[in-house]
Amino acid sequence: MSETQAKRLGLSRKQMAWRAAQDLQDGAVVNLGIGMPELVASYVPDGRELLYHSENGLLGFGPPPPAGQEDPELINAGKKPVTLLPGASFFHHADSFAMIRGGHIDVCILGAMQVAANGDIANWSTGAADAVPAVGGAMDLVAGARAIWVLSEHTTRDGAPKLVEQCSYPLTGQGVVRRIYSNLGLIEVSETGFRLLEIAPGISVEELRALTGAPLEVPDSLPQIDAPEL
Amino acid sequence: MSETQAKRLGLSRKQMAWRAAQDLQDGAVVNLGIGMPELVASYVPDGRELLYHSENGLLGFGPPPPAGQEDPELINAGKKPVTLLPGASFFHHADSFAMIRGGHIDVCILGAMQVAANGDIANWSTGAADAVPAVGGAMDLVAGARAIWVLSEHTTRDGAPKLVEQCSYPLTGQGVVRRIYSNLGLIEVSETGFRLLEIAPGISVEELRALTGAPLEVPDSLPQIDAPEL
Amino acid sequence: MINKIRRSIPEAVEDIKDGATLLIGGFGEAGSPIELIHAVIDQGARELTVVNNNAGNGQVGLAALIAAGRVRKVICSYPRSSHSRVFTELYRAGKIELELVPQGTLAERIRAGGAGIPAFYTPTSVGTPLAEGKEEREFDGRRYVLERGLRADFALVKAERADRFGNLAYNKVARNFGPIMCMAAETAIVQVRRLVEPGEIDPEQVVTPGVFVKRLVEVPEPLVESELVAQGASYP
Amino acid sequence: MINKIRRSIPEAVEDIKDGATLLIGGFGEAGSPIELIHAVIDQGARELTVVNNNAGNGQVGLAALIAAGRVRKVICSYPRSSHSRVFTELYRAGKIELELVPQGTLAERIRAGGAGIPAFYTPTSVGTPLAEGKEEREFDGRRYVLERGLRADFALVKAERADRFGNLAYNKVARNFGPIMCMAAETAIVQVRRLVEPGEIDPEQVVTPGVFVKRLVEVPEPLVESELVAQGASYP
Repeated sequence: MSETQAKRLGLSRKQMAWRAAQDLQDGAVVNLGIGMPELVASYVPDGRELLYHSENGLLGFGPPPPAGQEDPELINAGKKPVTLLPGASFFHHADSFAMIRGGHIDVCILGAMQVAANGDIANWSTGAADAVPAVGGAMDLVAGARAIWVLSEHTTRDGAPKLVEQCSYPLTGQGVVRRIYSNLGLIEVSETGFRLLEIAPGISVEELRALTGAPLEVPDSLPQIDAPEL
Repeated sequence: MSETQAKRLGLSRKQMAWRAAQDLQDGAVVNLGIGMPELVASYVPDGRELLYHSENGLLGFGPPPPAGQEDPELINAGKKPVTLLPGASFFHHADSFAMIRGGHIDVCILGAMQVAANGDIANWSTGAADAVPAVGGAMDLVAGARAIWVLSEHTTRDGAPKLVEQCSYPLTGQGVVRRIYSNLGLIEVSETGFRLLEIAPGISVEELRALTGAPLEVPDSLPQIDAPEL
Repeated sequence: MINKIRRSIPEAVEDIKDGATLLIGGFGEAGSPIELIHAVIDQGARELTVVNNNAGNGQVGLAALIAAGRVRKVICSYPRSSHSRVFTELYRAGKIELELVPQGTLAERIRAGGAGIPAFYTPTSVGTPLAEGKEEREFDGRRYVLERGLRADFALVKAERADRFGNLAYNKVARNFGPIMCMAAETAIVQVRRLVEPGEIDPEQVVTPGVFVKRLVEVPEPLVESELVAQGASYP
Repeated sequence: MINKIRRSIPEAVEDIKDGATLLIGGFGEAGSPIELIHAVIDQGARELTVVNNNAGNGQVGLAALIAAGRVRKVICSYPRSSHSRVFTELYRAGKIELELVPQGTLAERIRAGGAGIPAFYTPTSVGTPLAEGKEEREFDGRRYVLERGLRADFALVKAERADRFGNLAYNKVARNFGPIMCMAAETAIVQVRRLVEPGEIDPEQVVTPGVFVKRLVEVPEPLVESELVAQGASYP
């Protein structure tokens, strides 16, 4: 076992994306954040039809085109080439964010630097003095989408908890996160704080608590995430 | 001479529309209010191309269609059938009023019940207790168009002045009217009040003053309106 | 699979409850979803608040809904009907409430509601009776009034073409309030002249993206309101 | 006759003065009016305020304008450039000002500017550092911040087709900020791939009605920013 493998606890990145994908209902309008959340689209169960929204004015896009068939004017918010599915539509930026802010996006899945027990999220800035601040559409998405799910490693690369009592980084939004899909488990943000819904294989509740920076409610019956090898 | 003809002073309705039409510049984007203002389109000098805007989401329409070719889904704000000219466009109601409110309409020509010396206009309600109030787009037009011109008889049917010190009817907008094209003359609303720019044939300045409910500045050199027989 | 198509008009409106707020499309007869309105009359919901530019014509469509006593309040810019005394009589009798809103403010309030904007400032109506009781504020030396976004339980809208995703294209000025009303309703119900396969409406030409539409019903040959009014027809 | 077509790119931008505010279309390279931007570099205007979602890529287009020292201030949501250190270096050196605005707020501010709305409330950024110093207010139990409409002297926009009236159709996601930027500028200048006769763009398919556009210039084969960046090209 290599050192990298040894360090990784719980689910792989693909398995995390797979777990989140299982909860996307047929017909959902979904915005997937740049990075790991984009993987989710690959693992939606057969038979479910989702509509993917991109902030730059596109609804109903599909997977990337084959190499050589990219169109620089058909890209997603991550500026990566995509394809069109039947039923797609284009619209301008104000309409695109009217969709977001007006509550017309069912689920938005985002990465995060920190999530607090009250649902606060920080995912745009470390607040470092020399960094050029950049926010993009993150604050609009967390304020507007009907449900905000976070897809993130449970801890930072240094092992510090990302699930915390209170965010130390500048906030993206207050009290908005509903669920966290981490490599260690599926956590709900409830009225009273973090609540573990499912746990990754090979992890104990005690280990998970030790890697979580805020109290974690654990139900008596705790299902284990049964992800395929990915 | 019939009694009706005897009562009419100055310009005919068509001549009034003709006079206003002479001042519409080539390329102007124009909104014509329901009623007499609609006549203006017929008298625009040859060689000038205007774009007509209608509140219900239409730009670039032309004259009414021949009888029998009306389309109930191609009407103007007065709910009368129109035709499309090349270069026309359709848009929704919020975009249509964004054009108006955002200052993208060069000239709006409206009827009025009263215009005050400070540019206030009243043209939507008598304030009568039993009347059902109805405003339509009048308040948006006077607040948004770059220039508001009034096309109106100089007095009411009873002979009362429509150009007044202060409107007694409920206002449509404050300080918005720039010009009044009446049957008796062309009046500018200046910083200091009404200012006569041109006078209709067969009227004296004294007669005009007597029919005007506020002071009227009259320049030393006063052109007479030289309208064709209409 | 996403399929917003309902089998019948009654099914499309069956859950409109007493006291609901309805955005009803149309400017005059253009874009008026007359079949959907008649289905609401059949369906029986009462105490409705209706948002429309006008107050109906003759004794069909919106005028018939008002005449049937189903409407508690009308929010509109121009409640003068052609060939109809229905609204006027109820209003004078104090049996229907009116919130009069300038047309552009009405459109902007609906668009704001659909865009998640709770309130905005507008120059329209400043210094007039329609600004009374409203907050006024100056920006860069000009006066504005504060207006609130407007949302509703349902929208009833008429469009020309739709696919099963709810993507819409309209016909000429029948577009009017349709796109913004679909945005501002919890449940936008759209009658369309023609259902088409996904992709048949060019993605560049979709006017209302399907995300704003919840239900579709095909009405291939909708009634023409002005013809009904000319015939003196009434509903039911 | 209405004819907004200019004979050359330099002529289309010749009156942009020092200190002007420019709305520049594009999201990444899609919709970036690269030829118009290069013409502004040639033309020499300084102390510009530029509104764009990003801060340019490589050393062409917007990044080149910034590198040329012509931009005093950038208003944008995401000033991280790909393959470009231009903005970052000037920013760290205190030589360029940044107003960071959430992307949806930026779009809504531009749309409001174009629609005559001086200010609106939005839930975006509430409780975050980007809400600091902004008026906060509650509506129906939820908190919102006040944001101002944004207008500019000029817009530089790229579109696909146009007629002499200025009616525009766009290509795919290159549409992005184009329609709202045309609305919000005193003078919208548009480079189009193809000029067509009036009527060739179906009135139902006009995305930007000509009333929002002041000048057009045909650029049949615009440069592709990502290719230039990959080549390491720089302008001038």
